[in-house]
Parts: sequence; structure tokens; C-alpha cells
Amino acid sequence: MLYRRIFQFLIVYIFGILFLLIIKFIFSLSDYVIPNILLIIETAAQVFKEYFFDVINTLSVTILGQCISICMAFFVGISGRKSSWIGSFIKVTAYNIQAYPIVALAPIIFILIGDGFISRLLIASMICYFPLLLSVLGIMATPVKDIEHFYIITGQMKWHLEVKIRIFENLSKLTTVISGSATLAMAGTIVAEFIAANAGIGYSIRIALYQSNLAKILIALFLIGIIISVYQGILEVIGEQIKSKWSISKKGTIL
Amino acid sequence: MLYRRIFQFLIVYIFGILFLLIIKFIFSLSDYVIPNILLIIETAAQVFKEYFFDVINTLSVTILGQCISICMAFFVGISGRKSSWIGSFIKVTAYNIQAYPIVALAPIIFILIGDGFISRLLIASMICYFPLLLSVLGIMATPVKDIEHFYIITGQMKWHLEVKIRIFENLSKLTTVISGSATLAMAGTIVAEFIAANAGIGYSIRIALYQSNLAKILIALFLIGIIISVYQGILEVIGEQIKSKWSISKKGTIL
Amino acid sequence: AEKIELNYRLKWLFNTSVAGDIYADAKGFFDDAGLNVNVKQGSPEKNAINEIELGRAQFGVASADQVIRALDKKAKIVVIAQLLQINPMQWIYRADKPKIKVLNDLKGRNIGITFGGNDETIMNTVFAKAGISKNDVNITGVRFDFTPFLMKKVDIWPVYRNTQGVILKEKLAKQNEHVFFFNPADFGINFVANSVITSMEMVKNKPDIVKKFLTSLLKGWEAAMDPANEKVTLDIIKKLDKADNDKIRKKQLTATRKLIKPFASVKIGTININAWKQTQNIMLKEKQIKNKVNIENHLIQVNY
Amino acid sequence: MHLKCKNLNFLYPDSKSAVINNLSFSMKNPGFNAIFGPSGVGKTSLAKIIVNKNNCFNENIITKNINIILYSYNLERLPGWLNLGKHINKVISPEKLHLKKTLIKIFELNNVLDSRFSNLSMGQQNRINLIRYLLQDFDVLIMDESLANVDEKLKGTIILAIKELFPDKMFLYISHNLMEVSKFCHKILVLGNPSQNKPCFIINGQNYKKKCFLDKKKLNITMLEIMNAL
Amino acid sequence: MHLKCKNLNFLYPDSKSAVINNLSFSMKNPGFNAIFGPSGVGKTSLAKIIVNKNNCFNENIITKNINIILYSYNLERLPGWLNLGKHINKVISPEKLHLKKTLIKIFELNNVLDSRFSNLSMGQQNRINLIRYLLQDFDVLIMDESLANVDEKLKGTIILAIKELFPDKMFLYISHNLMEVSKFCHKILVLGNPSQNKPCFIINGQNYKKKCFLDKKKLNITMLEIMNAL
Ligand SMILES: Nc1ncnc2c1ncn2[C@@H]1O[C@H](COP(=O)(O)OP(=O)(O)OP(=O)(O)O)[C@@H](O)[C@H]1O
Ligand SMILES: Nc1ncnc2c1ncn2[C@@H]1O[C@H](COP(=O)(O)OP(=O)(O)OP(=O)(O)O)[C@@H](O)[C@H]1O
Ligand SMILES: [Mg+2]
Ligand SMILES: [Mg+2]
Repeated sequence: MLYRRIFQFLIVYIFGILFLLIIKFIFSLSDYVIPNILLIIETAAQVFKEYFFDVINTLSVTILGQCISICMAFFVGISGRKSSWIGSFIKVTAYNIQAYPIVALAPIIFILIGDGFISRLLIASMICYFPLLLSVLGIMATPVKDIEHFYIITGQMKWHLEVKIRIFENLSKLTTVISGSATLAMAGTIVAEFIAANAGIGYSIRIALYQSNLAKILIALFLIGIIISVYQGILEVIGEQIKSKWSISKKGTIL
Repeated sequence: MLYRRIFQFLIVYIFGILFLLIIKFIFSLSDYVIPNILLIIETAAQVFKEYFFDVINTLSVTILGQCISICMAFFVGISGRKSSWIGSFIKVTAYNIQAYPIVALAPIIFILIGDGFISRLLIASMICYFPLLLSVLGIMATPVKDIEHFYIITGQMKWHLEVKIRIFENLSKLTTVISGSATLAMAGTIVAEFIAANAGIGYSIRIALYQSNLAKILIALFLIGIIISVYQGILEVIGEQIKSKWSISKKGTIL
Repeated sequence: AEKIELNYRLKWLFNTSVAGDIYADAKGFFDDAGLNVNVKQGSPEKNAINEIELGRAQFGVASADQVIRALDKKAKIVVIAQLLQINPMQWIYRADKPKIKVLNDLKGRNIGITFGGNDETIMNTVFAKAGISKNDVNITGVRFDFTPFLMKKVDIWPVYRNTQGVILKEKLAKQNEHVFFFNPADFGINFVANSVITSMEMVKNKPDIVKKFLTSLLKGWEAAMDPANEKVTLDIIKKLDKADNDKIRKKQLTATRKLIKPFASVKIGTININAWKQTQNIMLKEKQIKNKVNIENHLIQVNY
Repeated sequence: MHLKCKNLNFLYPDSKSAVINNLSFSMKNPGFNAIFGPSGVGKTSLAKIIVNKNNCFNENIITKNINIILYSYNLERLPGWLNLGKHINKVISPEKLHLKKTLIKIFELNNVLDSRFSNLSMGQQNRINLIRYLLQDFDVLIMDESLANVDEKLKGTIILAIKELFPDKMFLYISHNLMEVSKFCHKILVLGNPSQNKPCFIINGQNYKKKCFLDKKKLNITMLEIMNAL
Repeated sequence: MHLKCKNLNFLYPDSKSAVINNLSFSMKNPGFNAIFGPSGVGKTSLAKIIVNKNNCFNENIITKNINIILYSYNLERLPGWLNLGKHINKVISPEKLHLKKTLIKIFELNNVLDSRFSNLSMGQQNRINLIRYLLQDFDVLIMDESLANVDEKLKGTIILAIKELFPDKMFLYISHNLMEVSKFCHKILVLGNPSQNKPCFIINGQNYKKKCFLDKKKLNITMLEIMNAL
């Protein structure tokens, strides 16, 4: 499963590079527009190690950011699941903050909390949380009547039970969304680093961009891709385990 | 419903402004860091009309971009719903493209299609499509056994029927996600404009940022918020209508 | 004795263009003066003026237009040294295109401009001075990468002379293409670039710290710009700027020297009051500020 | 204890003809009563209206000495994250632990207490669901086909046990099994098909109890009576 | 037509004891046959194994002249975006239109053809689901409590009509109604409770058909036979 992921990533990546090289060839572009293979390899040798650690650095923020976004998404999703005034108010707030792209909010964030690790984390989680929120909201707002009926009619329904039932019934949807959101968290962290940080692969990409060094960007993309594949693979394995532990294994089904 | 949305947005916005003004007051900051009310109003009078049309301009790209992302998300979600090799390959591709934050891909996009409307649209849809994809994938990968059984056992199951069943059964989740993704599409368009365009509110925000003109940014945020509220309100109304047309109205349920 | 903690916010990422700042830090000039200075790199979203007002930084680097805009909005800041005597914001163009000898040579060219950026203000002033209307030239919006210039879609492209300028020149040299730079200052347009700023309060209440800080900083710049120290300087830069290679950094340092200290007689940090006044006038004309801010009152040449 | 229905009318918003048309009946005293009628006649609708009486029908449904009305039906599911034994323990108060044990034995569910709900057979699902309702506090419990997928023998045992264990509660039993209803129930509300203009009325069942004598003849008469009423 | 089961064993992966233990039986010729037994004995499991025979049980389940085996159960739902009439038309081939009309009349569903599935009563849902299976091509149709929520009178009518309309098909009817099974079915596979070590065997039912005579005595004997077998 994990190997398959990595293998498939390599195919995608090689395909992408080939595509660029074909364009280079067709339009006979020079090396400074699209680098040739040799130049890419040469650059790789130069920056591989450094970029690798940059990506690991970014990944660490990503993981933290993802945890925060999951918490935020569940918090807002759960408190905004009712169609009451307050529920809709929470939703409007959450939606509006998202409507303001991070580039517009960034100056305000910097004014409020200054730069450094916290800003980077905050921006990363803000980028990642919203898509999660959408799924969580969708799931939390849909009742599971045939299970909830008993609790409602006997007056035993509590909000956390309702939430638990809906999460459980949509476990596979949620694990898909959460493991998928890893890439969003990564993207968010990179954007945050691009804007604000002085470390991480986003920062390196910014410098490479500012030098118009496409070869370096390609190496960075390679490393990001491979590491995110591994991370996501691990998340998926964890998701499977949660599913099989918490709920019932599907082994027994005949039809 | 729509009025409520707008009203709630105004509360959020005013609350935000008050918060900034309190900070300004406590630290006795100059108008450069946080503008005073008068300056904001004055700036509003100056740029309101211009920004309004900018936001409308952005909104038009947003709407188009959202349509494209919905199509992309459904295309990838549907073709990647199986856990087969090819399904997983499509997913890996879709995920990887997302992992490369748009800032890193942007130069490649500009090389390939130049800047202008198409790039702006493409970047906007790429930012918006992934969160949609996650939800669509989650929904598409979960069978609805008690409905699908008949078609499977009688050999009448076709992919589009399977898709239709799963969409229908998750209609309210999907409409939540799609109307919510409007804000993502808007944010995506603004980021795209920020990077590349010479029109739209994203471009205006960039200029205001270069000039450290927070008042202008606040006006822009106001217009973005109000217009996205209206747009989203309209989407929700449409969603309700689709739900009540396609499926059955829930009026009749006693319990 | 207790060291005094200070934060110093730069305008841009650590690279050759901030050689003196990091030199002073690395060589312990601040420590010697009893100061404990955190030199922090900047980026477009970070703003030294904000940070000074919020008390997160005591000193910072800001461009002249930022300073003037802030003063227009009643920020209480002062300029205590002007680092760049020549604005590094210049335009690169290929040598196979006609050389720009008079401003009118710009007519008919395709010129890159960052909308909202400094270069737009400067180029607008150039156009005004030469009587060029927007119809006489093609203007293309600039992003953060040079692809349109490299692909020859745009003839004249804005760069920071001492950093991007060097990199681009080098890149093109590899393809046997040569370049020129168009520097508006050569045509009498002096738009001030980066300067060291601090709060009014600081200057009033703690002049000794300001003096100590500035003395050590400019000592760092003097040393970094001294050709004799070239190797040491480059080593210090290399530690923080891994992005460029040695050769490029060396060329960048040479280019930076010319901007910081165009003549041996210029004392680093000298505030060019006339250039500041001209900058203010340009911004007034471009409607970027509403009123004259009497810039001369906010320029304090600290003697060291 | 008194459950009374007065001139009740009900029409689903989308449909043309009323499901319940001027229905009046009255059921006094605890015991095992039934709602009976052909498929689609409105039994489930009536049950839901009774449970939901406070929302819009409080004029037509009148109760005395009845506080809690519960409604259970055969398609309910239990949450899947716990096994059944643990789940049941979570939803009952401690003083009912003994009753729980008794019921589980009677319902023949001892073997499946370690399983998750989705791994049960349909009849087992029906039974475990009913058990958790019986362990709640209630005055009236409506059982809408709650035992529809359980075999007859066990169903008989279960009904007799319920009657014995809950002598002071009222049950409204909805089922399609004529014999069962006639045999076990006290009052049987027969809903006639409105399209055939049959009125609704209450028929006395045999109300068979453990260790009592069941008069086969009388049972047959009851069954005939009901058949004619339909 | 021949459906044979030889030494079938089946154990759910998570559970301790086998659900099906060395089961062998054989059913020849078309007709209405039953699988009968107490709740939880393994009727549904057996049905699913038969339908799924090609996947892992092709050694134990042997068929002759049987191509298509369908399995229907009472919890199935129809898609909600069409009304029932349109839905049925979508899933049948044109030559069956006439049969469809006949069935809908017999199943008393004419009134609800304009409704959506979720607005039906439970018995109506059962019936419409069964109709669409009957309109498919099949040799064997397993009806797993497919009529569990329909009233007895209508159920009788439906079963008789099915027997008349599909004389050359085999049906495997799973139900908990002893009388019904004894009366209408030809061969009845009785699954005894394995925990009580009862064997499984086949009992002959009365196979009652329209316009035939039903011997009440024989029916009682069959019912007794089955009761003893359990
Ligand atoms: N939500 C609804 N909207 C419209 N009509 C409905 C709705 N629910 C039920 N009906 C109709 O109302 C009638 C009575 O339904 P109800 O479920 O009460 O029947 P029932 O007596 O419980 O039948 P069964 O024994 O089959 O469960 C049926 O004809 C059904 O089609
Ligand atoms: N997926 C499963 N995993 C484990 N055990 C199961 C599973 N499904 C059913 N069982 C068990 O297997 C036994 C037989 O189940 P099955 O559903 O075949 O019974 P049934 O005869 O159809 O009963 P009913 O009449 O109640 O529907 C039951 O004891 C049940 O608990
Ligand atoms: Mg019903
Ligand atoms: Mg079963």
C-alpha cells in the first residue's frame, strides 16, 4: 500500500518532468526557462540534503498544524451543526474568515501576534481547517435517525453522544477526509513559510523563485511529494486501524 | 435566511473592527499600523465603488472557477472511488498536485499558459477543487448497500447509477460542501489575482499591501465578506430547491 | 553589566544586500557596545514600522516610501541613517536592444512594472519627467519570477540591482547574452531606498542606546564594505544565505558596495536630505500621500 | 390510566386523501393492546401521532395518568462501537440490572451479548432493541412491528413474559399476525381500510396470560370478528 | 432444476461456533420452497451463501439448470429520486410491462405508484421491492422475509399469485410464520438449533394453490412435524 503510493508518485513525477522537457524541446526554450535533465541532477546533488531537512522541518509544522485544524474543524463543525441562530452565526464567522485569503489576513495576524513559529502554525492551520470543516459540518448536520431515535425519545440524547453516533456512522468518510487533508496542511504550511518564515521548504522555494531557479523548485517538489506520500500512507494505515478497532471488521460479510 | 446571513456578517465584521480599534487604543498605535474609524470611512468613500466592481469582477471568476472545480472534483472523485490500482493512482495524482502549493506551481503554469484570465481561473479552481474532492471521494467510496444490492445482483449496476445513488443519499452533505466551497473559490481567486492578475480585488489588495494601507484592506474585506455572504446565501437557496425537487420534501414527517 | 535587549527588523531576507547588518552581528560589534541585538530578517508582509510601534522591535530598516507614508499617518518614527545611497531598484535589459541614453529611448519598449510597488512610482516619475504617456510604452505586470523577461516577452524588467540583477546577469551570461541596467538616478530621479529607523521616543529618551546601536551597525557596514574584508564578509553571508553560490555572492557584494558607498568619500549612513525631499515630492505628485510630511524634521543624522 | 383519541384527522401534506379520518377510540387500564389493520392503513402514522401528541395533536389525543410514551420500531439500530452487553448497561439505571438479566434470558440473547449490533441476525436485532426500551421508564410503550422478524415460538414466550413483568404498563402492539393479536391482546383497535369506507372499532381479544386457559373457540370467534371488521 | 447442498460448513470469522454445520439437502423442480427455523439459526447466512456460491462455496452448493439466483430481503430501499412507477419502468425490459401491471394490481400498489419510496408504509416498501425482483430474469429467487411487514390476507393473495404466474421458477421463502410456510410451501428446509443438536431436514408442506382444496388436518400435521423438528 505504502510502496504502491510511492511508486505511483514516482510515475506522476517522472511524467511531469517529461512533459516539461517536451515543452522545452518543442519551443526550444533555454535552460533558464526550463532546466535540462543534467542541470536538474546537478542541482539535486547540490541541494538534496538541505532541502530534505527543510521538508522534514515543514512536515513537523504540518503535523502540528493538521492536529490543530482537525480540532478547530470539529469544534466549529460540532458547535455549528444546528440550524439555530447561534449555529448559523458560528458558520458565518467560520466561512468569512475563510473568504479572506490568508494573504489579506497575514498583515493583521502579524500585527496581532508578530512573526515566528506561532504565526506560521496559525496560517498553516487556517488554510487546512476549512476544507475539513466543510466535511465535518456536512456529517454533523445529518441525523442518523434509526440510531438516534432511541436516545431522543428516552431523553438520553447528549450532544457528545449525537456527535459520536454521527462520527461513527461516517467513519470511513472522515478518515478519507482527514488523511487527504494532510496534503492540504502541507500546502498550507508551505504557503505560510512562503509568506512568513525563515525556515522550511516554503522559504527555500521562495528563494528559488526569487532566483527563477526552476531546477531547485523541481527538486523541492520531488521531496515534498515523496514525503507527503509516506506521511499520508501512514495516516491511512492509522485510519484503517481505528476503523477496524472501533467498529467491526467487515471480514464476516458474505454478500 | 439571506438577511440573517448578512446581518450576522455585519456583526462579525463590526466585532473585528472594534477589536482592532481596542488594540490601537491600548497600545496607542498610529494610523499607519491600525487606521482610525474616520480614516476608514474616508477611505471607504474613496475606494468603495472601485473595490465593489473589483469584487464583482473577482466574483465572476469565482463562479466560473467553482463550476470548474466542482466538475474536476466529481471527475476525480468518481474515477478515483474504487480502491483499485488505477483508482489509487488517480488519487495519488490528485493529492500530489495539491501538495505542491500553488505558489510553487504558479511559475510552471505561467510558463505553460502565460498570465491572464486563464491562469487566474486555473489557479482559482486548483485551490478550490481539492477540498471538494475530499468530500466527494469520501462519499463516492462509501457504498449504500440497501439500495445498491438490487442493481448489483441483477447485473444492472452501471457506474453512473452508482454515482447517482451515492450523490442522492448524501445530498445534504454535498450541498453543504458545495455552498461552503464558494468561500474557498473566492479565496482561491483572490490568491490567484494576488500572484498574477492585474484586475480583481486580489490585485487591489496586493497594491494596498505594498502601501501598507490597512484601511483599504479592511474595506476590501468588508466587500468580500458581504458579497460572499450573498453569493453563498443564493447557493444555499438553490441547494434547498434541488433537494426539495429531486428528493422528497421532509414536510410530511411526524417524528 | 546587564546587556540591553534590542530587536532589529530588516527589510528583506538574509543575503548579500544586508551584509553590514549581519557582519556587525557576527563580529560581535553590538556585544562590544553592551547591546544584545536580535537581527531578524524581513519579507514583504513584515513591516519594521509596525513592529517598532508595537514595541516588538526597537530598530528596523524601511524604505523611504514606507517611512513617508507612515509619517503621513502620524507614526512617530525617525530616520537615523540612510543605508543605500543609490536606489537598487533598477531595470535590466538585454544588450542587443538599443541602449537607453535618454529617457525618450523608453518609448515603444515593453516595460515590466510591479503594480503598487516602488518601481511603479519611480517609473511613473520617469515618464512624467520625459513626457512619455502610457500609450507610448507597453506595460506588463510583474510577478515574483523573471520568466517573462527570460522568454523575451518583456524587454525591460525591474530588479534589485545588487541581488536579482546579479543573478540574472549571470544567468544570461551563461547563454552569451549581455545586459545593461537602466538606473533612474542617472537621469536625476533620486528616490531614496532603505534606511534605518527607530521610534521618536527612543531618540528622545535613550539617545545613548541609539548612538551605541548605530555606531556598531555602521561599523559593521564599513567593515563589510571594505574590499580588504571581502573574504570574511562572504563567509559570514554564506552562513545565512545558502541559496546562492560563492561566485554570485561575490559579485553581489561588489554591486552592493557601489550602492552603499558609491565614492570613497561618502560616509556610510549619510542621509541625503535633498533626495528625501525629492522622494516626498514624487509621492505627493503620485497622490500617495495627502500632505507634505516635512520629511526634513524626521531625519536625524546621528553622529558617530 | 387512560388513552383517548377524539375525532383525529391526519393528512400527509403531499398526499390527496387523509390517512386518518375522524378516528375516535379510548383505551383504559394497563395491559397489552393492539393496533391492527392492513398494510398501509395508517398504523405507524397513528402511533407516531400518539407519541408526538404534544406537538400538534394535544386536542385530539387525551391522556390521563400517562407521563411517558415510548415508540419503538423494528428498523432501529444500536450504535456500533460497543458490544451489546456494554451498550445496554450504558442506557439503563443501576436498579434495573436484575430486570435486564431476566429479560436477556427470556429473549435468548445471552449468546450474542459480546457481538456488535451489525453482526446480529434480524430477529436478534429486533429483540435487543426491544429490551433496551423495556428497561426504560415508561407508561405506554408502542411496539411497531418490534418483533416482526422473530420466530413465533420465541415471540409468544416474550409477549407472555412482558405481560407478567410489566403488569401496570400499557403496550400498544402493532403486528400483522392475526392469531397473535387475537390471542395475546386485551383491546384490539382495528383500522379498517378507509377506501372501503370501513369504520374503526375496538374488539376484545383473548388477553391470554401465562398459566391461563385459552379457549380455542373464543379465539376463533375473535379472529373472525377482526376479519370481518377489515 | 436442481439445487443441492453438500456438507456445507460456515463460520463467521469473529465468532466461536459455526453457524452452519455440515448441512446437506437437495431441492428438485420449480416451486415454492421454504427455509424455516428459529431466529438467529442461520437462514439469512445460508441464503447469502447460496447466492454467492461462485465465490467460495462452489464445491458445496451444486446447481443444475439454474443460471440466475436472486436474493431479496425486506430492508432494501429503492432510490428516492423517482416515484415508484417510473422507477419500476426503468428496471424492467419492455416485454414485461404487461406482467408489471398484473403484479401491481395483485400487490395493491396502484395508489402509491406516484409516491417516493420513503413515503411508503413498511408493508408497501416490502411489496414494491419484491415486485421489481419478480420482473427480472431469474431461475431461483430467495425471499428473505420479503413480505414480513405485509398483512396476512394480502400476503396469502400475493403468494398464490406468484405461484400461479411463475410456475417454472424456484422460490426460497424465508419467513417466521409457521402456518404460512406449512400451507404454501412444497419443500420446507427446517434448520434446527445447532446448540440443541437438532439436525436439519426437509419436510413436505401442503403446497396450497389457488382453487385447490386445503386439507386442514394435513396442514396441522405438517405444522406439528415442523414444530417437533425445531
Ligand atoms: N411521509 C409520508 N408522506 C406521505 N405519505 C405517507 C408518508 N408516510 C406514510 N404515508 C402514507 O400513509 C399511509 C399510511 O402509512 P403507515 O406507515 O401509517 O401505514 P401502516 O399502517 O403502518 O402500514 P404497514 O403495516 O405497511 O407498516 C400509506 O398509504 C403511506 O403511503
Ligand atoms: N457478519 C456476521 N458476523 C458474525 N456473526 C454473524 C454475522 N451475521 C450473522 N451472524 C450470526 O450468525 C447467526 C445466524 O445469523 P442469520 O442472520 O443467518 O440468522 P437468521 O436465521 O437469518 O435469523 P433471523 O431469522 O433472526 O433473521 C446469528 O447468531 C448471528 O448472530
Ligand atoms: Mg407501519
Ligand atoms: Mg435473517
